[in-house]
Amino acid sequence: MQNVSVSVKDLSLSFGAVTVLDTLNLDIKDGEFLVLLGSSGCGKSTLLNCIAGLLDVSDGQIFIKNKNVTWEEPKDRGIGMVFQSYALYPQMSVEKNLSFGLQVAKVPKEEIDKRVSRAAEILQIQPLLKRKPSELSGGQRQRVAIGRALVRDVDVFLFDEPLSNLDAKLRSELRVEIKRLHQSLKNTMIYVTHDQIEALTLADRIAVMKSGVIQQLADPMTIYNAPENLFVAGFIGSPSMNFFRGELQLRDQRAYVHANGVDFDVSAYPSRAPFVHGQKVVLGLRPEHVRVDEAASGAPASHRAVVDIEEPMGADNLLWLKLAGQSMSVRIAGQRRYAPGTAVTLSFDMGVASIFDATSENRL
Amino acid sequence: MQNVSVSVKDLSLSFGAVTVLDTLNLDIKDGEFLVLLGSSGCGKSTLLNCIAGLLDVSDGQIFIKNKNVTWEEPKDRGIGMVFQSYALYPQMSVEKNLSFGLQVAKVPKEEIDKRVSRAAEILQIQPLLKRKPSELSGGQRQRVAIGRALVRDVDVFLFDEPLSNLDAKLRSELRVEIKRLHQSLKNTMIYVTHDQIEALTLADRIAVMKSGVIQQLADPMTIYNAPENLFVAGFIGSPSMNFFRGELQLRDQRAYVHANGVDFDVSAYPSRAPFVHGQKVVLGLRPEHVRVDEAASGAPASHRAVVDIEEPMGADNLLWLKLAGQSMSVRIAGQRRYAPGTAVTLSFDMGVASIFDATSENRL
Amino acid sequence: ANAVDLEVTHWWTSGGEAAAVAELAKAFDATGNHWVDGAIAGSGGTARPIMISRITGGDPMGATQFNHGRQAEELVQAGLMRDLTDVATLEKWKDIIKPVSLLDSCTIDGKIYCAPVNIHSWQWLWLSNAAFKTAGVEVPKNWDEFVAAAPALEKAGIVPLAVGGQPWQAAGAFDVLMVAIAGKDTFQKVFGDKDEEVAAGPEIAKVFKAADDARRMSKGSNVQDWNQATNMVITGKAGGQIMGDWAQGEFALAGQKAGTDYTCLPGLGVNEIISTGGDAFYFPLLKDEEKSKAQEALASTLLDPKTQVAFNLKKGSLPVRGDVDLAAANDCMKKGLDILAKGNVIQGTDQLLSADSQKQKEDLFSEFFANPSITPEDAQKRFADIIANAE
Amino acid sequence: MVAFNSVTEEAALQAQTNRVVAGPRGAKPRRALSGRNIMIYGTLIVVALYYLLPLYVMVMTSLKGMPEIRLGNIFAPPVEITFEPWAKAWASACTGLNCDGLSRGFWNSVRITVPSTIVSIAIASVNGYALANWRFKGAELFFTILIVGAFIPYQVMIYPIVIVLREMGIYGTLTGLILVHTIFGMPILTLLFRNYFAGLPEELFKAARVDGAGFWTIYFKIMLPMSLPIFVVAMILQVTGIWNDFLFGVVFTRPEYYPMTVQLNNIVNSVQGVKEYNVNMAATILTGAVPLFVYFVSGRLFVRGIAAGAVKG
Amino acid sequence: MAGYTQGSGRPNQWLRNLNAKIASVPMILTAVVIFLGGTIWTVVYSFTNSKLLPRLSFVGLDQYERLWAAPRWLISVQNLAIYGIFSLIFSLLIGFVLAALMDQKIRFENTFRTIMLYPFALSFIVTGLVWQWLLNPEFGIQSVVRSLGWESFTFDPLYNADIVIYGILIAALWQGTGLVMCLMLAGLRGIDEDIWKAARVDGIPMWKTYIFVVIPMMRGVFITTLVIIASGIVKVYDLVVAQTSGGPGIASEVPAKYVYDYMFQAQNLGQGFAASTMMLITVAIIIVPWAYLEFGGGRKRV
Ligand SMILES: Nc1ncnc2c1ncn2[C@@H]1O[C@H](COP(=O)(O)OP(=O)(O)OP(=O)(O)O)[C@@H](O)[C@H]1O
Ligand SMILES: Nc1ncnc2c1ncn2[C@@H]1O[C@H](COP(=O)(O)OP(=O)(O)OP(=O)(O)O)[C@@H](O)[C@H]1O
Ligand SMILES: [Mg+2]
Ligand SMILES: [Mg+2]
Repeated sequence: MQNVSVSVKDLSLSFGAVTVLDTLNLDIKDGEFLVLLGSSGCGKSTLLNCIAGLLDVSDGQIFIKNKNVTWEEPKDRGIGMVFQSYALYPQMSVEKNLSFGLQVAKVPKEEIDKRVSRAAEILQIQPLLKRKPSELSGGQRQRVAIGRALVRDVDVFLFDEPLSNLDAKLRSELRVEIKRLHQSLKNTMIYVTHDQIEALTLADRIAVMKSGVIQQLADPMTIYNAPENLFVAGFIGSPSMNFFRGELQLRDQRAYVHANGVDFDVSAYPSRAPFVHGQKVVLGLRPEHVRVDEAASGAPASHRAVVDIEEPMGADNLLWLKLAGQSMSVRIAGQRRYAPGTAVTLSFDMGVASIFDATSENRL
Repeated sequence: MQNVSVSVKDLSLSFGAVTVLDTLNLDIKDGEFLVLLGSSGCGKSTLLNCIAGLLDVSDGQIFIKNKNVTWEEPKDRGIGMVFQSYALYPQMSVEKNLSFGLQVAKVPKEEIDKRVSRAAEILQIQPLLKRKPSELSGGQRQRVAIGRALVRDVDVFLFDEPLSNLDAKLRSELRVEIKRLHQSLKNTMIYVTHDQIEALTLADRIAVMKSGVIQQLADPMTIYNAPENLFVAGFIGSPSMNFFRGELQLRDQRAYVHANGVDFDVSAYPSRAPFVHGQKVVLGLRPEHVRVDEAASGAPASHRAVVDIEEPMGADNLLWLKLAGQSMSVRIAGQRRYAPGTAVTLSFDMGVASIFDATSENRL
Repeated sequence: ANAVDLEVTHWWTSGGEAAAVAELAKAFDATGNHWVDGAIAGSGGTARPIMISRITGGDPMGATQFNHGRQAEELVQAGLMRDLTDVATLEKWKDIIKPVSLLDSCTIDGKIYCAPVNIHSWQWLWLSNAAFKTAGVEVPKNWDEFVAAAPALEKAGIVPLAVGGQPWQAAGAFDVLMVAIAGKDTFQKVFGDKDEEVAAGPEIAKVFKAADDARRMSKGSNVQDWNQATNMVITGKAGGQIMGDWAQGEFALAGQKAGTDYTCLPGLGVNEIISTGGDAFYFPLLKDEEKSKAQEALASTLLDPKTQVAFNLKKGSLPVRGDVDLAAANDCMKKGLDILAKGNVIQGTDQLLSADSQKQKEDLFSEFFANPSITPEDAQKRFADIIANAE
Repeated sequence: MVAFNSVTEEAALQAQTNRVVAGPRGAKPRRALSGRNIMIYGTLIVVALYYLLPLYVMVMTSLKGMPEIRLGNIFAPPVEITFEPWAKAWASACTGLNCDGLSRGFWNSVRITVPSTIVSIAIASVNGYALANWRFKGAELFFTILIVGAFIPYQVMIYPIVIVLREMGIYGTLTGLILVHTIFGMPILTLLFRNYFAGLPEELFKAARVDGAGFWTIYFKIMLPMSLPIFVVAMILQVTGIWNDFLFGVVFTRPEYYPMTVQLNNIVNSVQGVKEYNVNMAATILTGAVPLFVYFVSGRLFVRGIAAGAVKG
Repeated sequence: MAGYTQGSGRPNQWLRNLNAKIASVPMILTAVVIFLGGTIWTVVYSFTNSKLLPRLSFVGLDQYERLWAAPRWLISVQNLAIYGIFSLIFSLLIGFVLAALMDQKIRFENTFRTIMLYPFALSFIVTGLVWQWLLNPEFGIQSVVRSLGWESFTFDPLYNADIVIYGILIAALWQGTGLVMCLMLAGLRGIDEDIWKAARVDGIPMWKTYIFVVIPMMRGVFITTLVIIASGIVKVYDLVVAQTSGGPGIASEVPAKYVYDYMFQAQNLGQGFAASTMMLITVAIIIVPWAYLEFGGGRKRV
């Protein structure tokens, strides 16, 4: 059994009449990189703030390193936190920003210097130590903000959307750096984001949240390949998974999802329970799991589609197709181009598809 | 020969002592979708505002539909504009937002109603007409903002980073809608963004700008595949193109770029002029143009690399490798995983590489 | 004894008043103590709240001026003021102070709480000889003649009657008219007995008629302070002013001579009666022994014959003791002394009415004088109401 | 490769646009005397005159001798400039027996204004900070009462405050007066500070808490250094308010502490014969000089602070 | 996963945020003792017949009956209403127009702003005195205009009972509009540039943009300004005293002055308190709902 680093037990939190978190449970392993992923307003920051001690919980308990810290002050929890807006103290130099917390804690001068220079080295911000935050670029600021957590020498790092104020290029750079940092420090990290790319690339495990409830907690590939329910499936992946609402039909020893008059042969689908004929289901297909061919006259008519919009993205090409009146997206590697209006034939890899019950919305 | 819709001649603009645009020339064809792409502060918005008549030019001329509009008021230029912050009139209903400009222009009531309902239909915002902007989501607001340009029945649409306040998911949805809008309206559209994906997917032609100067003006594939200089090459593509600084060596009838002790055989490169031995060059390789194999012992030692960081992104997997001490990124389709530390062999497709002169930074 | 600083607050800040206070201070300093002057300008309305706050707030001054009358009644009842009976008995105030009614106003439950310093009478009409000369009419000898001369003055561009904007001036002028026109008894019935029948009756109606005349004549005197109004008379811009004897100080300060430059008509030349209001000093109860001693010293200084003369000459008021020699007094003052000696005196309204009723009266008359649309009949009705509710 | 065909296309376009009729070029000409400018500057200048007129009259009158004033026109500049009214107002105008003008009130005003400003701002800023960042149950209720308190006329409160001060035994002392100024400055200042601190990024506050800083450390080390504009606004408001105060200064202290405004009132209201307008004006300007000075020096920060503290969308 | 160290139970609610609570003591005391206590005290004593000193001898509603029968009180209330309405309208109007002018990227903005703002540094007493001089018919504006030839020119608001309140208004606007202008300017500067651009592209004339787009967007600023102006209006006292002392007659009396005069000059505290209570009720009717929406309930953090 691995050691548990952070453990949240039956956590509830309400603002007045609004309950944001309701008896939430979450265990985070030592050294794990856990990403809290969810759309805006789902309660990610609220959960993180509870763990940090910046919000008083309404009910439940929080343990860090097996110690009940539910009512501890933030500083006594052994956490460091990095904020979206950097939250650097504007009037202090970078060095002062890094050492402020240590000075408050009355750490001896030499120790402070040692830790600051170590953090500066790790983050490569030594040349910036004398500058004020206003003299730094966005990426540099975020690095200093990380440094501020670093010097505290804590067990758990909390990140609240640390990269979302940065532009795409910087974001991908810093993403790599955070990943590298985690690989070298091996701290527990809890990272809030609504960017699924960040979640997929950084996480050991992802907790997908919706309205304060964790929908699925698993490693990125499981989340991506076997989403537990319709919400997770739709939330992860860009462009989104294509959904076809239809019903299961079992005939000729094979299983089909019949949707909009089109039959999808799902016999190869590794379902958890036997299929039931007539069950209303939603078939989910990721854009990259669809193969596109020039319309060969011999192909079954049902899988013919017409190109609606084409979005060349350099490394690959995104096609928006009309399949039996429904719009769907397909991603093809490389730069093969399809002008709008081109007729194509599609084939699907049902081994990596997802099928959900239409009412419970859970994976079959 | 195609008609010119918007033409900018020798445009200069200074704010006090700072010259933001300097004798810039740009012709935009009728019905073209032109994207102005560049990093923050390079003067994209400034150029767009000049075209819209919201900024007074310091020198030069602007023609719209062959009419010199340099001194015209914005409303008389036949343009519609969509802003990043939506700029909806907050206290007016959506309907009022759409019709206000027409009312002021004393367009007859029926005509207003017709145009508003047409715009609402095109943008599918009919159910929202009675709402206030504050009751709309970000995407809906942006749609209304587009509608406001739409009702004006203009020749030229100007967009200033219309999607950058939206989250990734919405952004990709609205991107498709704008593309569809262009396909159906066939207006001239000028679109400012710093997001290269938007640029690549939307544009008929992209103008890549840097410090007020257009670096390259071409269709997206040309820009992506044959960037005119080092800046354009580095700016387009995510992750960025990998650059290797080295020198050209011609030996054994073959051409090599020798960088960091590694030889890259570039004989297959379609250079514009003959290679010169000893020329200092920069070799650029896009991440998706590198092939990765498990380290086969038979491969040439020089192309052996070690996996540093792995970023699985669902549909594909991004590897950060160390090749001869230099970091480089590689993108592989599918979900093949490489743990950090794995040794791999690389092979390169030099037919799609880019080589630049190290001093002039221009494409060879 | 070593010098004790005693703070004395008052609102005597106009030219003549300040000179008079200086006499008091000089006399007090001569006793070996020190007079710390706490003047607050802007008349009793501004100063009184400050004084009362300080007394009730527990940081009282050594002595303070009040109008003699009922203004300090409650402070005394609350036990905040010092009982001066001992000093008074020792110095026989009962015998020397004239008229005795002055001391009565200081007496509450048989104890004496204040030291009167002067007698001010309200019932004077001050006339500018120069103004009448300009207008080409005789200087009037009574109110009726004055009213008759008004058109001539107006024709010459002179405001017949100067009335300042401060509300107490209008109310005071009315009281003066009442004594002059309705007589002493009616005055006593209305203000002393608060007889509303009389207040609503025909006698008072006549007074209101006269007030109506006064209102008409005062149109155009755009000044606030009483001494600015007096200054209009001094400079001949106005024909006359109904004002108390303190106005004399201003004439004196301007170097004008009674009889030649200006004329004074006590009781408006109709009914030579004067009221005996005035100023008195009250002494808050102090804890400090030495200061208490100094208070006693001040109390006796105030009534000292020499001080009385010096002070009152400057102030233009009459001394509170009948036994001092006022040889230096001018014509007008002498007239006053005569009337006083004859006993043609009444109590002042400050003594007869509560501050509350006084204020209501001020509101009424300041409105009446400023607003020609209020008929004398309406005003009288409101007046009778005030009297009916007065305590 | 398709790299170069756009070049030829461009050349063609170029050729075509060259045929476009030439027309206006460069910046749109803007006449300095356009109708719009005349309207804007005209209005502003007229308005400025309205605002400046009283100051002009005050200064001009204060430099004239009495005879010249009596001759009439208050707008005419002085024929003969005299500083005597200023000297008199400052050093020798009389109230009652004291003939030392405003000078004696000046230092009293300083002695009142400086500590009152400091204490009231210190307390209000801490209150505002507690309200904005450390909300606790009931805080908003007290704050609401406080804000409603801003509307209560001072006169109404004199009596209760006299009683409170008496019971505390500080009636008539400088401490008492400072307390009164603090009390009456509190509503609006607390509002300003609360809005300002609430406008600072909340994450900054959270970061400091994670760093282990407590209530006071955050206040002194993080909040204070960021709050110059709002402190300037508060300072200006308080200096002006307290310096200009007459009522409290005179009701809650004793004569040795009377501020300058008491002298001003005395000088202006003690008419000795004719009103000495020149002295009155000089006294008025002298009394207003300190707040005016504070304004001119820090007016720019005032506007910034107002924008940050008072105006919330 | 066994063996969590327990402890760290829910601490006493009173002790949480202790420092913040301690720091708020001055505010709480002021709010409760002075403002709430003082108000209750005032209301209670308004039912007594206290004269010079407060006494608990209750007389029911007598003071209120007398108050509402007093012509001076009625005029005061009427004056306050006129003064209040006009001062609100004109402050907002002038303040906004000036701010709009200042927002036109004009030159000398600093100078103009300082000129408009400096009167705010002066007390009402000074303001009142200055305008009393300027409006004095004998040597003020009227006499100057007359000396220029318009012999019949009349401008003596302070000496004309019908318009005296407007004379006071002129001075009040002179003193206060600068601040309003600043507030409005700050509000205008907070408006998204893009809104202006959008309106220009739509061809909406500037004045229409102000009226239909910008002003509705500045709701918050207007409310703040309204509160500041309104709190000043209710308290107006010094200005009247300095300019007219309530005259001519009682034509420019205001409630605050009635309160003060009856409490201290007439030595009838009960009457003064009754008048104060009426003022407080008016204020409460206007303010409490606003204050509650703005500061009470809802919108909580931490
Ligand atoms: N102080 C508060 N008072 C009332 N409701 C609040 C408060 N703070 C947050 N909420 C509500 O709680 C919910 C969760 O908020 P939270 O900030 O945790 O969302 P989030 O997942 O972090 O969103 P985002 O991605 O936008 O940061 C939201 O609906 C929000 O409106
Ligand atoms: N009003 C102005 N006065 C002075 N400089 C300005 C002004 N507006 C813009 N600039 C400067 O002009 C340059 C170009 O600005 P512009 O807004 O066009 O950039 P941009 O490319 O649109 O950037 P972004 O992607 O951030 O919107 C910037 O360096 C900016 O600082
Ligand atoms: Mg959040
Ligand atoms: Mg821009």
